[in-house]
Amino acid sequence: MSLLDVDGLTKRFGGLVAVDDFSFEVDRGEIVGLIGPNGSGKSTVFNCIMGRYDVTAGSVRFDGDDITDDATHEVVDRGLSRVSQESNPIDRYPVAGNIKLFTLPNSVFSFYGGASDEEIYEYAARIDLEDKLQAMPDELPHADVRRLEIAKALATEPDLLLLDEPFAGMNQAEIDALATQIERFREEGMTMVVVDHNMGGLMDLVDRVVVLNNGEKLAAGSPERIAENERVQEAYLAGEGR
Amino acid sequence: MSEELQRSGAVRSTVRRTIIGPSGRVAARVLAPIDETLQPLADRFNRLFGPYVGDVTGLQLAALLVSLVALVVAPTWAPLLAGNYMRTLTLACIWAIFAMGWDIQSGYTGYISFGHSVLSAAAGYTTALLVVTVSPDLGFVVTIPLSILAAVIVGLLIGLPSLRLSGPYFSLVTFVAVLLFYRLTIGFSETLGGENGFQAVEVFTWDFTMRYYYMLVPMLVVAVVLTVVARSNVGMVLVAIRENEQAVSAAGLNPTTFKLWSFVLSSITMGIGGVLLAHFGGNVDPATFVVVDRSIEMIAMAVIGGMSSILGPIGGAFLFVLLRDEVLRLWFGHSTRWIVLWLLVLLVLVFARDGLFRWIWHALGSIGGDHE
Amino acid sequence: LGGSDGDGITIGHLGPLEITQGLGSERSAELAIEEINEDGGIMDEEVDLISEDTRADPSTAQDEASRLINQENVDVLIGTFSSEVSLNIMDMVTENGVPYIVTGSASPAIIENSVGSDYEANKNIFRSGPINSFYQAEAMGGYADYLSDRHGWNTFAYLADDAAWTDPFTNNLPDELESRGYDVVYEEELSTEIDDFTPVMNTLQEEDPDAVFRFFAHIIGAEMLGQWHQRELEFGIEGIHVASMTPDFYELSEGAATYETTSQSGAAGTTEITGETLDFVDRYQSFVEDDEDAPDLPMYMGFNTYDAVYLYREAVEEAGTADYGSNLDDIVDAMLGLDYTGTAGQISFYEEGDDYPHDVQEERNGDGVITNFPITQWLPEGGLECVYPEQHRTEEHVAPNWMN
Amino acid sequence: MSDTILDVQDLNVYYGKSHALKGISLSIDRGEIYGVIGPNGAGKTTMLNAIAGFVDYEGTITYDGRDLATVSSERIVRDGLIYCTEDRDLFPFFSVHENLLMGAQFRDDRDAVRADLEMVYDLFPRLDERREQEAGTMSGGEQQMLAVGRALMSDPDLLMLDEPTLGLAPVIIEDIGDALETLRETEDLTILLAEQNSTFALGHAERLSLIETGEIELTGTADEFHDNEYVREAYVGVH
Amino acid sequence: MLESILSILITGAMISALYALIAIGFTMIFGVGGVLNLAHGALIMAGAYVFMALNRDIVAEAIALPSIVVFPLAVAIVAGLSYGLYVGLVRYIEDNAVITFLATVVLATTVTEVAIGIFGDQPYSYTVISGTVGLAGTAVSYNDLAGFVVSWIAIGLLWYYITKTDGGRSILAASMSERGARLTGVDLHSVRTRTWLIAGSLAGVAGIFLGGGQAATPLMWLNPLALAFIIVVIGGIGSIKGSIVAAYLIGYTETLTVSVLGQSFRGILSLVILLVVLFLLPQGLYGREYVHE
Ligand SMILES: Nc1ncnc2c1ncn2[C@@H]1O[C@H](COP(=O)(O)OP(=O)(O)OP(=O)(O)O)[C@@H](O)[C@H]1O
Ligand SMILES: Nc1ncnc2c1ncn2[C@@H]1O[C@H](COP(=O)(O)OP(=O)(O)OP(=O)(O)O)[C@@H](O)[C@H]1O
Ligand SMILES: [Mg+2]
Ligand SMILES: [Mg+2]
Repeated sequence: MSLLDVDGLTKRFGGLVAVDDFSFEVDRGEIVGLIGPNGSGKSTVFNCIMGRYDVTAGSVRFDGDDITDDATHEVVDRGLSRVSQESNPIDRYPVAGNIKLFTLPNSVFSFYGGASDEEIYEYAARIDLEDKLQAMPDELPHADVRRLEIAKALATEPDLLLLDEPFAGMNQAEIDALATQIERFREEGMTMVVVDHNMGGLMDLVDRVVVLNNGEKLAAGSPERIAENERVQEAYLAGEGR
Repeated sequence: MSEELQRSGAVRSTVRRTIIGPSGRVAARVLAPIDETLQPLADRFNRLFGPYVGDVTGLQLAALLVSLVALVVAPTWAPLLAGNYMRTLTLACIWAIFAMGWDIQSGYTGYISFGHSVLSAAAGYTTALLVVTVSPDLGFVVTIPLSILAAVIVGLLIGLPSLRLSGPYFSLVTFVAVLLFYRLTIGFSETLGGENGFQAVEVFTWDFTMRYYYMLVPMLVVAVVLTVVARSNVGMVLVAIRENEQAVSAAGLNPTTFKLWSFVLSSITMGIGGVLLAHFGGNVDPATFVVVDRSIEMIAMAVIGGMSSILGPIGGAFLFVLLRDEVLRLWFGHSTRWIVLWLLVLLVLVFARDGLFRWIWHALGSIGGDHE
Repeated sequence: LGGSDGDGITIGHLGPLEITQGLGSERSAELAIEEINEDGGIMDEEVDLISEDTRADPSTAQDEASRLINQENVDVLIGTFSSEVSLNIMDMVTENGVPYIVTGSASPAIIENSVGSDYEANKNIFRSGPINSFYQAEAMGGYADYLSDRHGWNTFAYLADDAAWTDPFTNNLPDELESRGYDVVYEEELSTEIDDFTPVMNTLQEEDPDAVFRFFAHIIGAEMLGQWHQRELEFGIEGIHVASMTPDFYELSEGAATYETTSQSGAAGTTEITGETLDFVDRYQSFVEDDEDAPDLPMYMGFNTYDAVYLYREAVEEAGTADYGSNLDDIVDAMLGLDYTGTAGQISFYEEGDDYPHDVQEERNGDGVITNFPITQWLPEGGLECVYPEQHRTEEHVAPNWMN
Repeated sequence: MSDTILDVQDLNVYYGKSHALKGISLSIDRGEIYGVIGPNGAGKTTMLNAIAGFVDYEGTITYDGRDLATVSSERIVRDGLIYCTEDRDLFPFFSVHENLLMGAQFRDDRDAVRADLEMVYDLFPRLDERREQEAGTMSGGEQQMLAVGRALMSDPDLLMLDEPTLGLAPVIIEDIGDALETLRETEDLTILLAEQNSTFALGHAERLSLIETGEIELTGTADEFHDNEYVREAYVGVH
Repeated sequence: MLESILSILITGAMISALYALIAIGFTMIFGVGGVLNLAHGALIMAGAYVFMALNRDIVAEAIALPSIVVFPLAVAIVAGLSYGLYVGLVRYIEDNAVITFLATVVLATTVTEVAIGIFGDQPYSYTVISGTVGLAGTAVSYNDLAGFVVSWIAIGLLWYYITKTDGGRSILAASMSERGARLTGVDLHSVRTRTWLIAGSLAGVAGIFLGGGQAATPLMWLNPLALAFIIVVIGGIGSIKGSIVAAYLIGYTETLTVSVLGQSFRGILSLVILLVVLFLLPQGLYGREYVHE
C-alpha cells in the first residue's frame, strides 16, 4: 500500500482553481518528481498536504490514515515534513538553535529533551552544514539558507519529505552535490517528493515524474518518457531534459 | 534599515564609545579580579543549576547574591533611609510579580497585551466579592486559590478568542478589554462596587516588616519558577512563536497550545500578584486594579528592565516604584514628578530598548571575558 | 506615636492638588494655620501643615497618608475629595487611630462603612461637611418647593453620574419629589464616560420637564449647557454640578453656565451664611492674591477644610491634649461636644447611636427645612448669587430668559 | 561606441568581521549584457547591494560619470539604475497591476508607461491573466516574473538582475532571455546579470566575471568562459 | 417613531464622521510605518487646546482670533506637532513595534499630565460655529454639522490621494515593503513626512470639533481613541475603507444603544460587535491577509 495517497485533490482560491481534481500516489522508498509550469499548482498541492491550506475537495491519506483536515503540526508529527519554496528561518537563533527547535516534543510540560548537540551536529552534517552551526541565518548565503531548511526538515525524522525547489539558486556543482545527498536520504529509508524547475538536477534524481499543468495532471511516467512527451515539452520543458 | 535608524544607531554607539566604553573599561579593570575569584563558585552553581536557569559568570552570580541578600535583609537598612521605604519595597515586590507575569506571556510570545491589569483585577475582585457576598471569615486558604483560579478563567476568556489574532489586533483588543472591564465595574456598581470598589478585604498585617516578607517570598518563588520555565524548551518555543509562528508549526509544535500555556502561566502569576495587592491595602477598586494606566505601568517596568528575561522585569519594577515613590518624590513637586518619571521611561525606551538590567547583566558577563 | 510632646502640632492635609477643589482646600488650610499661629498656635504650640497630593487615586492616597502618619507623625488628617479615596484610606487611618476629618466627599458610605458600622474601631473619623448626600436629597425637595412657588414648575427630570456618591439621590430624590406632589417625567443615570449629550437633550426636549435636577461630579456638563442655550430648551438646570463651582467656570464655559444652579457649601462666598463666611472669603482672597494656580474662591471643600482646622483646634484645646496615641477618647469627646460657628454653617456632630455618627449635622429651620445647603445660580454677565435657602438668599432664582 | 556606464573600483564590503567583498573592480559598457557567476556565498548579491546602496562599502562606484556614494538610493533609481533583487521585494498586498505601476511610479510620460505595460504583459502572459491578483498570493515563479516586469517598468538604462531565472520554468527562462536580448537591441539597455544558472548566464552575456569568496577570479568573453576547463567543471557541469 | 428613527440616523451620521476621521488618522500611521501611534490621542487633545488658546482671550489676553483664521492655523500646528513626534521620537524606534507602541502610550500619558499641569481639570469651552439647525425635526448644532462636512471632505481628499495618485500609492507601498519602495524610487523620508502631516491634520480637525461640541479637557481624547481602536480593529488595521465602514457601524450602534437601552450601556454593545467580527474575520472587515484559506 502506498505511503502517500492524494485523491481528487481540488483547491480553489475565490474564482481561481489552483489545483483541479489531482490524484497521485507515492510508494515507500520512491523519489517522485513533481514538475510543471509556474503557477501550475505544485506548491499548493504541498500546502494542502501539509494542512497549510484547507482543501476544497478531495482527500489526502498518509500511511493509511486520512490527514486531509489535520493541522500542520499534526501532519508533521505523523512523520511528514516539507521544505518550502520560501525559506523562513528564525533569525534570532543560530543554525543550531533553528535545528533544535524542530526536534522538540510537542508538549507544554516537557521542559527538557529535544536533540543533544551531537544529534544536531549529525543533522547538519547530513547536509554539509555542520561547520555553520553557530552562524546566524541572515549571514548565510542563499544556498546555505536552503540547506538549513532541509536540515530542519530532517530533524523532524520524517518518513516522507516534500522538497519544494531544493535546487533553486544553486549552480551545477552544488546541485550535483545536493542530489547525491538526497540519494543518501533515500538509502536511509526516506521517501521523497521533489518539486523543481531544474531538469538537470531533477531528471537524474527521480524514479518517476508527475507533470502538473493548470492544476491538472498533464502526464506521468519515467523521466525518459516525460522528457520525450511532446505536450510536456511545449508546455514546459522547451528542450530541457532531453 | 532606514537612514533614521542608522542615525539613531550612531547616537547609541557614540554614547557607548564616549561614555559607557571608558567607564566600562575602568569598571572592568576593577571587577575582573572579583570575577576570577568567584568563578569557581559560579562553576559549581552552573554544574548544579545551569541546565535549569542558565549559566552565570562569577560577577553575575555575585550581583545576584548581593541583590538577593539586600532584599532579604531590607528591614535592617530600609528604615534608616528618609522616606517610606518599607512600604515602597513591599509594593515593588507586588509589581515585580505583575511585570514578570506580563513578561512570560507578552515578552516571550510577542503577543503584547495591554490588558494585563484585567487579570490581576479578576483575582482582586474575586477576593473582595468572596469576602463581601459569601462571608467575611472564609480564610485565605479558600479565597486565595479561588481568586487565582478566577484570574486563570478570565485569562482564558480573553486568551482563547484573542490569541487567534495577529500581533497588533491582539494588543488593541486587550487594550479594549481593560476599558470594558472598567465600564463593567462602573456600570454594575451594585455588584462590583462602582468606582469606590470594596474596602472589606482584610490586610495580611499592618506590621510593615512582616508585610514586606509576605510579598517578598512569593515574588522570589515566582521568579525562580518562571526563570526555570523560560530557560526550558517551553521558553524556547515561546520565543520562536514571537519570531516566526509558521516555523513553529512546521516543527510539529502546536503554537496555539503554547500560546495558551503562556497565557495560563501569566494569569496564575497575575492572580498571585492580584491577591497580594488586595491584602496589601485592603482595598479593591478600579483605580488600584483596573484602569489602563496599571497595565501600562507593568509593561513599562518589564520593558525598562528587559523584556523576555524574567529577572529584568523585577529590576524594572523596583527601579520604577523606587523612582516614583521615593527618589523623584524628594526632588520634584506633586505632578512634575510623574512627568519626569515618564520622560525617564521614554529615554530608556529610546536609548536602552533591550532593557537596563539585561544590558547590565551582559556587561557583567563580558567583563570576565572568556565566558559567553 | 504622634501626639503633642512639645514638638508642635502637625496637621496633614490630603487632596487632589492638581485640581481646583484640592488647591482651594490646601490654601484654606494654609490660611487657617497661618492665622492660628499668629493667634498663639494650638495649646501654645506652633502648628505646621504638610499637604500631599492624592491624585484622586486610592493607592497614591494610601501611600501619602501612611507617610503623613508614620514618617511625619501628624496629629490629625484633614481633607480628601473623592469618595473612593476617603473610603480606601479609612482602614489604614483607623488602624493608626489618628483623627481624620473628611472635608471633601459627601457619600454617606464614608460614615456608614466606618463609624457607622464599628464605632469603637473607627471613632477617630469625622466629617465636617458638606451634609451627606442623603440629607442633600431631602434638601433638594425643599428647593423644589421653592421653584414651584416661584415659577410654578411642577414637573422635573432627574439625571446623575452613574457613580456611588449619587446613589442617595437616585434612591431618594424622585420619591421625595413625588411625595411632595410633583411629577418626575424622566430619570437616568449617565455613564461618566458620556461624550455626546445630543440624545439625552433630545429626550429631555420630548419629555419636556420644567426643570432638570442633575448631579454631576465626574461628568463635566459643559456640552449639556451649550446645547441648552443654543437650542433654548424650555427647562431650568438645577442640582449639583461640581465643575460649575470653580469661580471662573462661567468664563471658561463662554457663559453657557448662565441660569444653571449648583449647591455648594459656603455658597461660594456670595452671602453671609454665618458671621464668619465673608470675612474668611476676603482673607482667603488676599491670601491667594498673587498665586495663579489657586482658585479665587475657597470652593466648597475650602470652606469645610478651613472649618475643620479650627474644629480640631477647639477640640484639642478643650481636651487639653493632641496625643491621640493615649488620649483619643478625650479628643473624640471634645469634638462631639462642639457647637462651632464655622464659615459654612453652624457645625456639630452626630453622636454614637445616631444614623450617621460623627457626621456633620444638618441645620433645619422652624418648619424643619434643611438650611445649611445653599444653592447658587450663575446670572447673565457672570454674576453668582445665592438663591436658596431663604435666609441666605441674595437674589431670587431666575428662569432662563427664553422661557416665558 | 564603448563608453562605460558603470565603473566599480576596488570595492570592499565588510559584514562585521567577515570580509565579504575583497577589492572587486569591473567596468560595464553601455548596451552590453555583463554576467557575474560564482558559487553561493561568493558575494554576487553583496556586490549588487553595494551598487544599489543597500550596504555600506569602501571603494568607488561610478554610474554614468557620477560617484554613487553621493547619490540617494531613490535618485539612483530615477537616473535609470534599476535593481531586481534576489528576494524580489514586491508589494504583497498590491495587485499585479499596481505593482507594475509602482515600477513606473516616478515617470511622467504617461504614453511611454502605457506602452511598457503592454510590453511586460506580452512578455509574461500569466501576469496579464492575473492583473488583479494580490502579488503576495502569486506562486514563486509568478512573483519572479512580476519582479522582473516591475523592474522593466522603471525604464532602466542599467538593469541589475540577481538570479532572475530563480524558480522559473525552462520555457519562461527562454522567453526572458530572448526579451532581454531584444530590449538590449531596441532600447540600448545595459544589463548586469548575477546568476547561479551558468547555462543562462553564458548563453546571454557577452562578457562575464567569475567571483569566488569575494574576489574576481576570472574575467572574459562568453567564449573564453566556455573554453575554460575550470569553469566548465565547476559551473556548467557535464550537461 | 419615524421621527426618532430619523433623529438617530442624523445624530449617528454626525458623530460617525468624526469617529471615522480619528480612526483613519490612527490607522494610516499603522498602515505606513507599522506604528500603532497611541499619541494620536494627545494630538486630538492638542487640536482642541490650540484652537481654544488662539480663539479665546482667557489663556493669552492679547490673541483672540476669529475661528475662520484659527481653524487652519490650529490644524497646521497639530500637523506640525505630529511631524515633530515622528522626527523627534518615532523614527528612532519605529523598527520595533512594541517599543514604539509603548513609547507613544508613555508620551500620551506625559502630555496628559502636562495638560493637567497647565490647564487643570476645568473644561475650556469654545465655539467653532455657534447655533443649531433643525434637520427633519432633529436639532443639529452647526458645530456637528461642520464637523460632519469637513470630515467627509478630508476623507474624500485622502481617499483620492491614496488610491488614485502615485504619491499616495507610494505611501501604501512603503508600508508593505520598505526595500521594495526604495527599489522603485520612492523617497521614504517624504513619504513618512507626508503621512504624519496628514494624520496630524486629521487628528487636529477631529480634536477641534470634539472640543467645540464638549469642551477642551485633559482626558477628552481617551474615549474617542478607544472607540477608534474598536473601529480600526473591526475595519481592519491599515484599511481606510474599513475604518469608514466600521466608524458608521459603531457610530450608529452607539446612538442606537443610547436612545434605546440608555446611557449606561454605551460602548458595551460596540465591544460585543468587535468580538463577533473578530471571531468571524480575525483580520477585521478589510484587513490585510497573507494566506487566503
Ligand atoms: N493564496 C492564494 N490566493 C490566490 N491565488 C493563489 C494563492 N496561492 C496560490 N495561488 C495561485 O494558484 C496557482 C498555483 O500556485 P502554486 O504556488 O501552487 O504554483 P507552483 O506550481 O508552485 O508555481 P511555481 O513553480 O512558480 O512555484 C498560482 O497561479 C497562484 O497564483
Ligand atoms: N547580512 C549579512 N551579515 C553577515 N554576512 C553576510 C550577510 N549577507 C551576506 N553575508 C555573507 O557575505 C558572503 C556573500 O554573500 P552573498 O549573498 O553576496 O553571496 P551570493 O554570491 O549572492 O550567494 P548566492 O548565489 O547563494 O546568493 C556570504 O559568505 C555571506 O555569508
Ligand atoms: Mg511553488
Ligand atoms: Mg545572491
